[in-house]
Amino acid sequence: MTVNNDILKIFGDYVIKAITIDNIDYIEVSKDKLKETIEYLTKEYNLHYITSIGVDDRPLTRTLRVYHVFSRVVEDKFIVIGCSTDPHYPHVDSITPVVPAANWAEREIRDLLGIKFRGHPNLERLVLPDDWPEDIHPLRKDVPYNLRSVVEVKVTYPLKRPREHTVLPVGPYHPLLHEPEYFELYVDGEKVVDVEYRGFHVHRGIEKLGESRLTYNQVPFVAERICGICGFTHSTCYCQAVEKAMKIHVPERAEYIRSILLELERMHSHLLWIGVACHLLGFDTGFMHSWRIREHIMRLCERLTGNRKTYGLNLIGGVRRDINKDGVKKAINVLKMVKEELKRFIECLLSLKEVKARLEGTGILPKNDAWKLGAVGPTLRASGIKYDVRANHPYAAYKEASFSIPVYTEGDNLARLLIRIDETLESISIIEQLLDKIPKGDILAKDIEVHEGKIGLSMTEAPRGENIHFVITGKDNILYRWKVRAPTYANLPVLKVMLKECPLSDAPITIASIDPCFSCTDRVIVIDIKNGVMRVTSFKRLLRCKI
Amino acid sequence: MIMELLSSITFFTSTLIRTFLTQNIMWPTFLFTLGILLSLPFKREKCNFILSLFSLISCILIIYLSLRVLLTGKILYFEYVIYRGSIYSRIFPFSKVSLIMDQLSAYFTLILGIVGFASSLYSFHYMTRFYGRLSLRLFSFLYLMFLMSMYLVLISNDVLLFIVFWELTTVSSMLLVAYERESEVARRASIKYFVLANAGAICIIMGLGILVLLTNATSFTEIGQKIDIISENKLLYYTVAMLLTIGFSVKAAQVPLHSWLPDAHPEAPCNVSALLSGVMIKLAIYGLYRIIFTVLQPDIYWGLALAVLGMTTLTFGTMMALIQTDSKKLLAYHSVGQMGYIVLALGTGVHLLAQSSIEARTLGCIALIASLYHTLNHAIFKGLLFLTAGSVLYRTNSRNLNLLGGLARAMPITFITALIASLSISGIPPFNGFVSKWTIYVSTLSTLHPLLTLGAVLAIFISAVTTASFVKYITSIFLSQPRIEVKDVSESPWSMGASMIMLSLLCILLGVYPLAPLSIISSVVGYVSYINPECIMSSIILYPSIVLLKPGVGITTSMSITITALLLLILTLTTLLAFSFIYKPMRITATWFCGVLARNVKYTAKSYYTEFEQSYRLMYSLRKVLYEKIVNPLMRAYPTVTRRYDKIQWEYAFSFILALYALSIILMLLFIRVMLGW
Amino acid sequence: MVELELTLLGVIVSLFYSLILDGLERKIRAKIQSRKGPPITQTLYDVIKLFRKELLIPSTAPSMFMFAPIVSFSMIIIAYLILPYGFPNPMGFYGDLILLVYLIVASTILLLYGGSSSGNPYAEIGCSREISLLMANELIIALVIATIAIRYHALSLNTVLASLTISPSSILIVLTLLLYIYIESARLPFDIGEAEPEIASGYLIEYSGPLLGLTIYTHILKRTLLYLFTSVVILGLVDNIIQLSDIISRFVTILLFVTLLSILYSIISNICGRFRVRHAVNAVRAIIPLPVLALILSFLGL
Amino acid sequence: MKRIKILLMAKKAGIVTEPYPYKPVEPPEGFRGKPYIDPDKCVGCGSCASVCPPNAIQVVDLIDKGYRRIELFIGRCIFCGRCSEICPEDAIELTKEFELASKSQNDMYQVVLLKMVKCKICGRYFTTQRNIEKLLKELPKDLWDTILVCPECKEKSTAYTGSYAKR
Repeated sequence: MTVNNDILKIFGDYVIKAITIDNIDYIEVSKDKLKETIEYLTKEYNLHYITSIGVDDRPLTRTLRVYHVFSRVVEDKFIVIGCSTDPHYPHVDSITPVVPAANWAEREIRDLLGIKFRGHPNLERLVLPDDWPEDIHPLRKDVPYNLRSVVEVKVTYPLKRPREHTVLPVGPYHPLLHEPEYFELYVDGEKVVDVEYRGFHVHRGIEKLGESRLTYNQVPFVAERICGICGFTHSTCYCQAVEKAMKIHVPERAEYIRSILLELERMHSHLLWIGVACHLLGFDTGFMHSWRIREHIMRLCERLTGNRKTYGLNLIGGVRRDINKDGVKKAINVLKMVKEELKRFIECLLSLKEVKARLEGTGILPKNDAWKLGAVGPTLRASGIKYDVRANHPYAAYKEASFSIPVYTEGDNLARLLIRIDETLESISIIEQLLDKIPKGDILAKDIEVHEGKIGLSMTEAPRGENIHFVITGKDNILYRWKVRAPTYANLPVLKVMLKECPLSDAPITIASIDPCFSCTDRVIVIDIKNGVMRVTSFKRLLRCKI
Repeated sequence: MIMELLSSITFFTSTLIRTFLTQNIMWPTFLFTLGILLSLPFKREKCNFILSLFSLISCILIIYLSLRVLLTGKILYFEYVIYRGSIYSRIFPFSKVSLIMDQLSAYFTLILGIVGFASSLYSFHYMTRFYGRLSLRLFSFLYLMFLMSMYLVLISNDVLLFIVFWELTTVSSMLLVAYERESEVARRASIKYFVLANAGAICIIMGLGILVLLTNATSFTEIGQKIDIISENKLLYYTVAMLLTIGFSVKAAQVPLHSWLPDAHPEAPCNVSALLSGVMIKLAIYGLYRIIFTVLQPDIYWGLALAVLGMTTLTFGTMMALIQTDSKKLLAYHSVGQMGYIVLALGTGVHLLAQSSIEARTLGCIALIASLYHTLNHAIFKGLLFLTAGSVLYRTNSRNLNLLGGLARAMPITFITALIASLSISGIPPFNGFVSKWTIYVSTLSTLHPLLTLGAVLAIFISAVTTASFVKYITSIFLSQPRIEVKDVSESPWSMGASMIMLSLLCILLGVYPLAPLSIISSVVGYVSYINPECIMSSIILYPSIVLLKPGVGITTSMSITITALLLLILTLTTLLAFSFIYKPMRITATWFCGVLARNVKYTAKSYYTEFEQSYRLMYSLRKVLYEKIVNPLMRAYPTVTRRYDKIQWEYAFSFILALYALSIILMLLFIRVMLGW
Repeated sequence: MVELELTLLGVIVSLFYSLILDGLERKIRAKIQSRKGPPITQTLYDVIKLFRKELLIPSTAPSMFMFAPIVSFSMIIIAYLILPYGFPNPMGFYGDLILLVYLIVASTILLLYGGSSSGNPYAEIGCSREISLLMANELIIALVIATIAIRYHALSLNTVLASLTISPSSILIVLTLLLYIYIESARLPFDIGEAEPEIASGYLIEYSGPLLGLTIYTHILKRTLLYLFTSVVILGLVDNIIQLSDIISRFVTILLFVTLLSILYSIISNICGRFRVRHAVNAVRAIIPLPVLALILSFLGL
Repeated sequence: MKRIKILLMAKKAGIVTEPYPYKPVEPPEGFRGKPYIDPDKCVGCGSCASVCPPNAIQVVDLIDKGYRRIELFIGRCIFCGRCSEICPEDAIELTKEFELASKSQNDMYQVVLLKMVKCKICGRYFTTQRNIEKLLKELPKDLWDTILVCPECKEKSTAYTGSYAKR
């Protein structure tokens, strides 16, 4: 309550609504006072910017609403500051000058909802493809979800290009990362001087899909396919958001099963990344061995959930499949074997002098840059800031398990590698604790009824960082608004800082050090553009994620 | 008084014409002067046409004369006594003028002829770029004067004539360097070149002066006969040797004194800079040969000193060339490097010929063959490289490697000839660079002498550095994506193309069939080292298996380079044919930029070898030390002075040099008086 | 002239054996990475498949893009012709040691000319990296040649084979050669020229179909050539210990040495990561004292 | 040299490549493979079609031919198993089969045709026969006459007969 009446005291007349729902302080302010309130808040309280959400509220209140979500680092509390603007003249003050991390989120809202942000440094198109018509904003309620846009002229996105340096396109199809993203490295000799990013080639419009066709219990299966590796965190996060909105009590055993599988997924995601990092550093034997160890975990998940990666377990209110007796026993000895093999592999990896020499001192992310630009997950913790959703905002069964959060201060590639190794070992101990403390009981809450207009916000710690699902429930079993903010979305702007002055041969490992998963970041269907130069097919290239 | 003066002048010119016309050694000079006189009255196109035509014909004549001397072995000799027993002879000892074209000078005139022919053919169209901007008359005067003075230097047997024409060469080349008057850099470079060249000339004058005054003879051959006075007094011998070596090494651009070349050559017009680095710096080598072999006899330590000088030049010259981003500056630094190779081989030859044993002397001859052959090769491919750089300059008007690119399709002839030249300078087997470099390594390594082996090691390493810098040169000009618009660039006119093709054919011919030129060179070496050429040739009959007359090495049958080249051709053709059968029709696609149409993706020349340069900082820091401590203070002395009196810097330069002359003559006289107690 | 036919036989055998050798190396890499790995003849299948594929030429590339690999392939074949396969090669001549080194440099340079003629910035970066390594490496082979010339007065491979004796300098020579071969054949820590993840396979980026097959085959041949050269030197040393008389057994011992070398190098290259360009050049510079010591020892006559 | 440990690790791990294409692999027992509709159990109620996230199952009434067509398109199926949970008759079961690649198009589809029953009043087909038999078994006798009437006619009839209001 303290934050609410603090705001009421200062901006009394401008505040329209200030209520708190369990741990979310929801404040609604009038349009022109938004920037001051946020400026005041970020000065007073130690806030961590999470994301901004645009909602087309015309059916209900004939306005377009913008919510900015912050989380309190000190205690498990969220602050949502929103304002509304009329649809005919959608202009809102941009908060990027105050909170640089909000840069991309505001540009996305401009693309998808057409709300212009005054004072934004570069309000260019971020998410939609280059030749998407200017006036159609997909997330507006009146736009049908299966719209095929008519293509007129091919407009190339004008990337700023300094003249004198060599431009090196690390383009959509590059062996560096097996996903379509486009970096432009400006190279001077063997040194990278500047980098430009133009991504979102596989934006698939999952949010639009969630609002129009899928029922509540069908959305988890789509959420699970947002990312090819960290699918389960997305579906758990979605279910928790709806459960929070509906105040549904999830049975104890289901929460344990969810946490166990979340940690299993974290392990196999980190092992995959360690393998890719070894490959980028030329140590292919390391790639093969780390994926060999990972195979044991994939086999274990297949046995527990019926599929190697898309577990398909989550429903609103719990889990669909139980872990039986021999499943637990099997898991324990697999984990023991994996722990011992992993220790031996890590010892070999860190004994290579030349691999370590390439990781040390490259791609340095200073502490204040990390915090200001809103880095998340291992990238943030490698720069010396101890912030982990499992500890700061505990969810599922993490309250029962005791675990330590590895933090390094150098902020270079080596720190990020060591963090991921420690986290994998930490996950093993978490799973072992949870497995022997798992209670009896049913796994799915019965008779859930969902009513309209509730707000739900939940955060989970994905292997790459925190990922947020924001949900507004709608009528006849369909969501009204569903916002997904994947961790790589927050980590990408940080790359610009890390890639400055880094040698060219280490650019790939620096780009991969934030473990980017571009399929998470992009969520619109790329329509088959027939412009003769480049045929962009609509299905997603999941080379890496197809396990 | 005036009548007497007039009569003597008319008498002098009539005898001049009567005597000169008969001697064929003088025809080229006659043609040059005629060229100058004829081109004076005319303007732009006609003047250029006459200038190029006359220099073309005279160069053909020079080639004919030198080939005749080399093949028939009959030396051309011409002596003309100006005045006998007249009152002046007491004061002025130089009473008669003697010109001689023996095998040695014939070889160098052959080089002059070839490169002169190519550059004059080139200048038919190249000079069109200066119409309107600069006066062609001045250029024709300087250009023909430059060629004539070089020719006369090579054939003058008389010491005074040698010095006079040497100075004439320096003056005319300095003015040619400063031909593009409006560029400040060109003026500054020409002055720097002029001062340094004259400093060298002074050392040469002092050395030759001592020789002349001590032996009281005025022509090289006579001094050579009466050399025993000098050679038994070791101190005098070494001072003269040191003086002459320093004097000649300035013009031969050896390391401590080479700083004028990388500034002077890029500023001159391209056909002149081809001559400059193709022929002019070879005059110094000719001077060294003349002094070492006809005047002072070769000496072991002198040879070693030359070898060490050559080693340092080739290392620093080429290392500096590696990091240049201006096309002509890069080529200029490479001239310094390659001159290092020639002086290294010369030093080895001198060192070996001074020894007594027959094997050493044969090996010495092979070393001399290597150095002479590399002089010829270097003249050809360096001249060709400057001509290609000129043709690129002619079309795109830019020398900056960072901006050029993608000219391979637009200028095919220039591209292919530049490729052949850069392959031969980096010593790729079928081309001529390889043969001469290979002989240098074989001769230096077979001496089993520590210093010379170090020279060979450095030479092999530096040849890789040369290859590297020429890959950068060719890639950044012809192969990468252009940064500046090169759409409307077309091939350069036919005359430029013809001269480039001629030189590149020569490159291939000398590489594939080296036996012909080598027999000529071995006759030159035989003449120089008083070992009959047959004995030398026997050691390289089945070239290049050198049958060392050393017991135990045994005679191995040889596979001459020619067979290697033929094999290479056959193999390439067979694989080419094999290709054409099996693969399906080709498909032309856009270059792959990972699926995106990227612009200005050229990998700039500046960023090519930054890593290598960082890792070998030691070599580059030495250069900085050398410059900061020694050369720059000297250089800085004169520009600060001249910058203040910009307009009178010419007078200042001349007065500075005249003072130096006077000083040198007084010093010389003093030195002789002290040494011999006259 | 029986040796001439035997040399040609030796050339043909080693041309095909090099493919098998590369297949063997792939097998070892698979074993180290604990996977089954393709059959020994996989490289042969790859090359044949590539020769049947379609040829793609970048629009900005001059015709040199096609001829450079062909000429560099023939350079390597000539280098094979002058190698003594255990017996004095009739094609060898005094000073062909230098010709051999120059042929290797020439074939690499021509390959790089071909690669960078495609106009792709990745190719140019790969080309500049490969040459920096080549330059640094050249100093080592120059020192080795000087040592051989000084110690054994031998500049031709045949005399090297005949006159090598066991002495401190010759052992140092063999050691340096082993290192030189490792770097020159662009093994893993030093394969910065065509580092696949960093610069998308460097100067091979634009090659496809038969040209790519030929470049891969030239690369493999160059590796086997370097192994052959070292095993000739080793055979020269071994001759002092055990006298192998007839030609066939000497040729077989050379092939044995070649296989041993290839297995050893394949194991080493699989257990290390890739150098940065600066590290690679510094590592090569760190090797220089070894051949310098050999040169000094050879001056003292040891 | 610590690098040798890499070799030891490799030796200890041995060869892990599975000879899959040449030797069949048995997936674990909980494995979710291709769903199979058992034709004789399915009553055509259509609840699986409504719950399937990617709309892989389509239920179409061919009015003119008198058949209800239940079509399962494997191409869209994500093997989540929701249909097998919802199905009242347990007609859909997830098999262990995962090798679904095939050249012919129709291998991708599984179609079940169920005869339909005409409505007594308006004479249009409205539900499958098997559904009727199931209802007959479960419901008490007095409701039987309401079973054979299609929902539209039922509405119309309730509007004025009011016969059901009492119950």
